[in-house]
Formats: sequence, structure tokens, C-alpha cells
Amino acid sequence: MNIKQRIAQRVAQEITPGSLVNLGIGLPTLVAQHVPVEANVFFQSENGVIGIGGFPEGMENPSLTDAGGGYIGALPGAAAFDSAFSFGLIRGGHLDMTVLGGLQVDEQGHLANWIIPGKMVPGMGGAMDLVCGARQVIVAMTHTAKGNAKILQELTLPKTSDRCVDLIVTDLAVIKPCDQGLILLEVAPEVSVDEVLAATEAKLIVEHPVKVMAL
Amino acid sequence: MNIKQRIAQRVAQEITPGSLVNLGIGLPTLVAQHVPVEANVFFQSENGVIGIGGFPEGMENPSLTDAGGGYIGALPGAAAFDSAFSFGLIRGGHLDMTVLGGLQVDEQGHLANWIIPGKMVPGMGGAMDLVCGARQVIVAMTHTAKGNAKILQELTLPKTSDRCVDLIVTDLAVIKPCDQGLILLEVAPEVSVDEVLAATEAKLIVEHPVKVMAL
Amino acid sequence: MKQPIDVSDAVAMIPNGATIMVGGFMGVGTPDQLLSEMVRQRKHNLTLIANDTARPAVGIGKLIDAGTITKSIVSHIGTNPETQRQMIAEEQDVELAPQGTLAERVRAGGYGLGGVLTPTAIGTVAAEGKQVIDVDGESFLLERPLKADFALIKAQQADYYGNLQYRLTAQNFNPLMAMAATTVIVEVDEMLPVGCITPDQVHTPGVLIDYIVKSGVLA
Amino acid sequence: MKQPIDVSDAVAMIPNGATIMVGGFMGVGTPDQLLSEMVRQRKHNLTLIANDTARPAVGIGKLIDAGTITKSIVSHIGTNPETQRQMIAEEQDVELAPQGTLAERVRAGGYGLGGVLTPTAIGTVAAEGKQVIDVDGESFLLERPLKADFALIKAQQADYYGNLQYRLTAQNFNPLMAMAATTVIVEVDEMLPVGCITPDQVHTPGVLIDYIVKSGVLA
Repeated sequence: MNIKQRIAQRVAQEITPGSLVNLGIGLPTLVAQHVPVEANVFFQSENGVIGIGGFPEGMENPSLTDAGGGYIGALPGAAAFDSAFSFGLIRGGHLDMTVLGGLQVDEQGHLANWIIPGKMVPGMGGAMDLVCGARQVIVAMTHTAKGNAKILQELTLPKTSDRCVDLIVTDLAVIKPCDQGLILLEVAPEVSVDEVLAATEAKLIVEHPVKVMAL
Repeated sequence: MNIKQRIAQRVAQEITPGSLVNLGIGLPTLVAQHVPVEANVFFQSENGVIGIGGFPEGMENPSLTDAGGGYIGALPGAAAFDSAFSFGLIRGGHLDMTVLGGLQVDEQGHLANWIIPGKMVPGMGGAMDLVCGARQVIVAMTHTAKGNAKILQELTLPKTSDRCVDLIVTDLAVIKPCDQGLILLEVAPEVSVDEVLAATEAKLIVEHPVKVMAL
Repeated sequence: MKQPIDVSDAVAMIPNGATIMVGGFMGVGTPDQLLSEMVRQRKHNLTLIANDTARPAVGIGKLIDAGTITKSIVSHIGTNPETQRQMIAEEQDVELAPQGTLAERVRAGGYGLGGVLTPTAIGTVAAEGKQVIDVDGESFLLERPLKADFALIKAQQADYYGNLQYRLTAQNFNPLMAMAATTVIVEVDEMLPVGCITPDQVHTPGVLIDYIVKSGVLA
Repeated sequence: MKQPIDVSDAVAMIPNGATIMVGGFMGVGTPDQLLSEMVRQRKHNLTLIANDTARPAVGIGKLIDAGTITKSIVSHIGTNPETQRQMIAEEQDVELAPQGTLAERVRAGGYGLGGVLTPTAIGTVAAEGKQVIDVDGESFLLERPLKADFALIKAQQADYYGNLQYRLTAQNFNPLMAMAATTVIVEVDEMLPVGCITPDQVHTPGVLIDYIVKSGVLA
């Protein structure tokens, strides 16, 4: 299993059966593959649908896509709606969880994931609303980028929200922001605590024994 | 033709073909009867429908009523929606005209039609939004109530809106509020200007010759 | 999967003193059976958020008749003399709100917005005590969002996920209230298998619905 | 009765310098033929309000490629490198807005509201220069309503009164924009006789639609 699928699999374990979940574009999209159908999880796409699922192959429709513009399938019982309603669900606290990619997370749990000033200006899209409004926010990202730490004492990129995320899942570790700082909950199989600490610029609180991710 | 039908008939002449019109409960409801089907006027009811028309007799449905709770018919091409959308149409300036009943109108054209403190407290319902938001506001009412003038120098009842109405149609006269005051535009057939002045407490600007309502 | 539950079990969840939103406009699109059961279970000291109080013995009028409501936020009580009597006798605290403002306040509560900025009611007694905000030279009233502990709403059809379809003018406040309450109980005329309401015909997604009660069971 | 008009006549009404809203999300639910005609008629100096700028040569991307847009208010340009290039080269003034805020701002414009009070973006660079309003101890950003001279929207079906039905995720910003522009032009795949869309299935009432253009006529 590659790194991204590993992260997705671990994130999937956090999802409560029957809940409403929004998956960001990119890596987070992979999470759905690891959630069993029996869990009856409702996946929302912020462009206006609840009930994403199944495989669209051979049943593609240009009017049924996800927030990345890719074809999706819809399960029986799906519902479509406009953008104001979609973000009413998000901002109004009706969304149980969002899983988002990240560029950086700081020691308090603030996320930066929408802009690299002067270099890459994608725009925040739905990210600011999602971090602000979802009941639970999980960041799913690689622990480092080109050898550089992404979990930092302080953000160097503009933050996405004042609201701190609830969990960070990377290829190396599971980390929980709390009032005291970032707690290292789990390490990936065959990864040592020291390796995680070395790959992390922010201070991690290590409460031994650290669990090994169940993958 | 009775007094109320006479008022309704005169109001109907103000309606532009193809426009979107909201008729208040009571007297204003009668206006629809005087608008020819060919005029293709769209009648809205603020409880959530555009396209009221035809006669519901024998086709009543408990889920299709007007703002007074009475059964209505719906023409082909009707549309139903929720209350937020309905008032979005009203407040957002999409409603061409509203016709409302009145308790009092003052010399500037302010309307009072929602409360008699300590005596009758119906509540404003949709009236405040309608007067505030409709492009054109017409008051359709009897000129006096139990011999008392209803068009007054100053309101004695709480006003419905800061916004002044565009036209007042009564059984005796058609009156237009403007910057200078209330202009007497028309009198009813067989009613003299002096009779209208006597039944009106507010000052009326009379620019001779005053027309006779075409009924 | 959401199986309809017994109306008495649904209503038993609502404690005295709760704030309830009730859908409907002059009794149309009102969950009648839920309201009858509220009266039967002698609920009291409730705060009501609704468009109107219908007429005595009709829809929300039943709650008024039984004295279950001590405070209400409504746009119109003109068709219910009993509500007016209770208001004047100070048995019920009635806050009157413009209908469009009321709809937006409920929506704001459900959509996570901080309030509503409306031109409606500026300069009237309904604006008293409320903040006026200037936006680019125009004045708007700041109206507070509304939320409730329970929403009692009515739909024509639900599927077993709770996806709802309303009928014509029976829609009114129902979809707004489905977003604005901690617990949402819907009374429906008909249950459909999941998949029998197409995605474009769903008025309220089932994820918003907590409990379903079928109407007519007691009739 | 609204007969579809020729796409070139529809687009000819839009003057250079106009503010336009364009429906769609990554090209889905975008009025493609109207946009191609905008490019053919060499429109320029336009202000764009839309969710995103899709990709080069796709949907709104066609407007970007042709340099028709000098200012845009959008939530996302990450999939269109040409928009980013124009932004960095200062050929286009890009205002980035959170998607949910953008949707509510368009809605507020169309619904006659003075603005949007949202918790989204508080404390971020997207809040800079904006007023923060305290409502009962919580902070909300005051975001301005948006209006346009023209809305160019896409629906699947219209009847000859202009009543619209959208399809699945092609709905997105279209119904909101139909409320928020002085002139609304819709591009549809299919025209239906009046009465063939039931009242409960109408997504946007025809009274909001000024002109209809049929898609695929030029294809």
C-alpha cells in the first residue's frame, strides 16, 4: 500500500457509521475507498450533493462531478442542492467531519492549506468554511514535503482558519492538537518515535507508550 | 358592483401585463378577478407559490392555499417554494407590485395596516416586507371607516414601513403620494371633489381637472 | 435507515420548557398528529417559533388552546383570538416578527450565520431595541438568528433515509426549520423506499432528519 | 411566453465593462455557448463573479484565455494557471472569497439583504479590511452583498415561461445568480411546454428569467 493509501486508511478508522463527511480533493478523496458500504456513511461534495458512492465508470454524467470536477457515482438516496445550501450544511454544524489536505499545521493545530503567496494561489475554495464549520476537522497529509517539515512551531503560510484542527494523520504519525500542544498518539508501523520527532519542527508531546497505527 | 369590487377593478387597471403581483388578504384578493387572463399576470402568494389562478372549486387540495389559508387554483407553469425564497422575491425587488389593505395612510404616504395597539394585534405577517420590498405598493381600502377618515395628516397607529406607498385607491378616489404631498388624481363616478376632501383629514393637492375613475 | 417511530415516543422526547419550531402556514404544512400528541401529553412552558398560530382547534391553534405555549415568536396571530387573549392577559409573551425576517432568522440559525441584515421594519416599532448597521450608506436592521431544541415539521413523503418532499404551499417554513433545530422530527404522509426520490427532487436531505412519524396512524 | 433567442443577440446585449455572474463549478453547469459567443464578440473589461475559472479552454476558462476579464471575484483559481498568470502579471485583479461566503454574498444581493454575517475567514488574511460585528458575544465578518448587470446561467430544462430545472451538481451557483442580476440569460438543453414542470419541481421560477438561449444550436 502506498503512502497516500496508508494515510487514507487510517483516516477512515475515525469515521462514525451513518455520519455526514466531506472529503477534500486530492488525497482525502481516497478515504472513501476504505470505508465499508455497511457503515452507511454519507459523503458530501460541496459543489452540491450528498450520497457520493459507487463507481461512475461506464455511467459518467457531465452534471455529476465532485469538487475537483471528476465524475462521481451517486448512491440510492442521494440528494442534490445549490451552493448556498451546501455551505449551510457545512457552516451550520450539520457536517460531522471534513478531511482536508494540508501544507502546514502549527503547534496549536492551525492549518494552512490554501495559498503560497507569490508562488501558488489556488484560493481557499471551500476550505475556510469547512475548517470553520465542520464538527470535526482531520488533516490528511504527508508528514514532510521534499524533506521539509510541515508540522511547525509557527505557520509561515497564511492560515486557513482561527479554528484548530482535531486530528492530523500523516504517513508517519497520528497527532492530536490539544490545549497543551501537539500530542503524538500513534506512529506508523516500523517508524520510531525519534524518526517522527526528527521529521517534525513543532514540539510533540510524547506520552509513552505511543501506539502503532493499526493498518 | 359593490364598493370593494369597484376598488378592486380600479386597482386592476394599474397592473402591467406579464408582471409579478402579490395581493394581500381580504379586499386586495378581489383584484385578480378583474385582470384578464390574456394579461398573463403572475400572482404570488407569500406562503410560497407563483401562478395562482383559475377556480379551485371541485379541485381543492389542502396543500394549496393562499396567505389567508383559503383554497386556490394553480395555473400551468406555477412554481412552489419555501418562505425564505418567497420573501427573497419580495425583499430583493423582484416583485413588481403588491396590493395591500390599509387602516390609515398619512400625508407622506406612510401606511399603517398591522396593529391597533391594545385592541387588535394581528401582527405584521408579510406586510412590512411587502411594503419595504415591492417595486410598487398600492393601498386598496375604503376611504373611511365607520365615518372616520383613514387618510390622515399624521398616523395615529404604528406605521408599517418607512417607505411610502405609491398609490392609494379607495371607493371615492385615487390618490398619489409625492414629494409635495397627496395628489388627488381621480374621483369615483358621481362623487365630487368636495365630497372626497370632506372625507379626508389629510390635505389633498387638487390639480384641476380631476379625472373620473374609469370603471 | 430510519424506521418511523410511534408518535407518542417522538413527543415524549420533548421536555417541558423546550423551544420548538413548528412548520406550517395557517395550519397548512403543519404536523397535526405531533401537535395533538403534544396536547395529550400535557406539554407546557414551551417557547414556540412559527409563522402563525392558525385558528383555535386548528394546527398550532391546538397548542395555544391547551396553554402549552408561554412564549412565542411569530409573524401573525390575527386569525387566532385565543392567542390575542393570552397575549393581552399576559399568559403568553408574544414577539411579533415580520414574516420574511422570521424566515431569514430561522435560516440564519440553521446555516451558521450571525444574523440577518434586512431593511424591513426599519423605522417601525418592530425595530425598537435593535441595532442598525450601516452598509455602504444604507441602513439595515440586525436581526438575531433563531435556533430551537426541536423542530416539528411536516412533509408529504420521506424515504427511509429521511429525504423529504414537500407539497406546494405546505412547504413554507418546514425546510428552514429542518436546518435550525438540535432534533428534527418530521411527520409524513407516505414512506418511500430509498432511491424512489431522485436527487433533484429531494427538498430536505435525510441527514438533517432525526425521527420520522407517520401521519394518519391514529386517525 | 419566452421564446428562445439567438445566442448572438443575447450576448450582444452585454456591454463591455459590465459585471457578469456566471454559473458553474469547474465548468459543470456553465453556459458554454454563451461564453463562446462572449469570446467571439470580443467582449472586454468585464468584472466576473463566479465560483472558479475552471481550466484553460473549459467553461469560464475561455473568458480568461481571451482576456475578457479585468476583475474577478472567485473562490478558487487553482485549476487555471492562466488566471494565476494574469493575476501575478496584474492583468487581472482577483479577489478571492471563501466559497460559502461567496454563495451567501450572491444570495444576499438577490434577496435584498444588507450583507452576510459569517464566522468563516475571521482571523485570516481574507478578513483584512472587513468589519467584524459582535452578535451576542460571538464575532462575525460582515461580507458585502454582490449584484451583477447580467447573470449567465445554465439549466437543463426550461418551460416557455422560463421556469427552470437544474441537474444534479450542475445546479451550484445558478439559482442564486438568477436572483442577483438585473438581466438574467439562461442557456438550456431542452424547452418544455408550460405545465410540464410541476410546481414542486421548479428550481427557479420563470419570472426571474429575462432571456433563454438553447444550447447545442451551434454545436
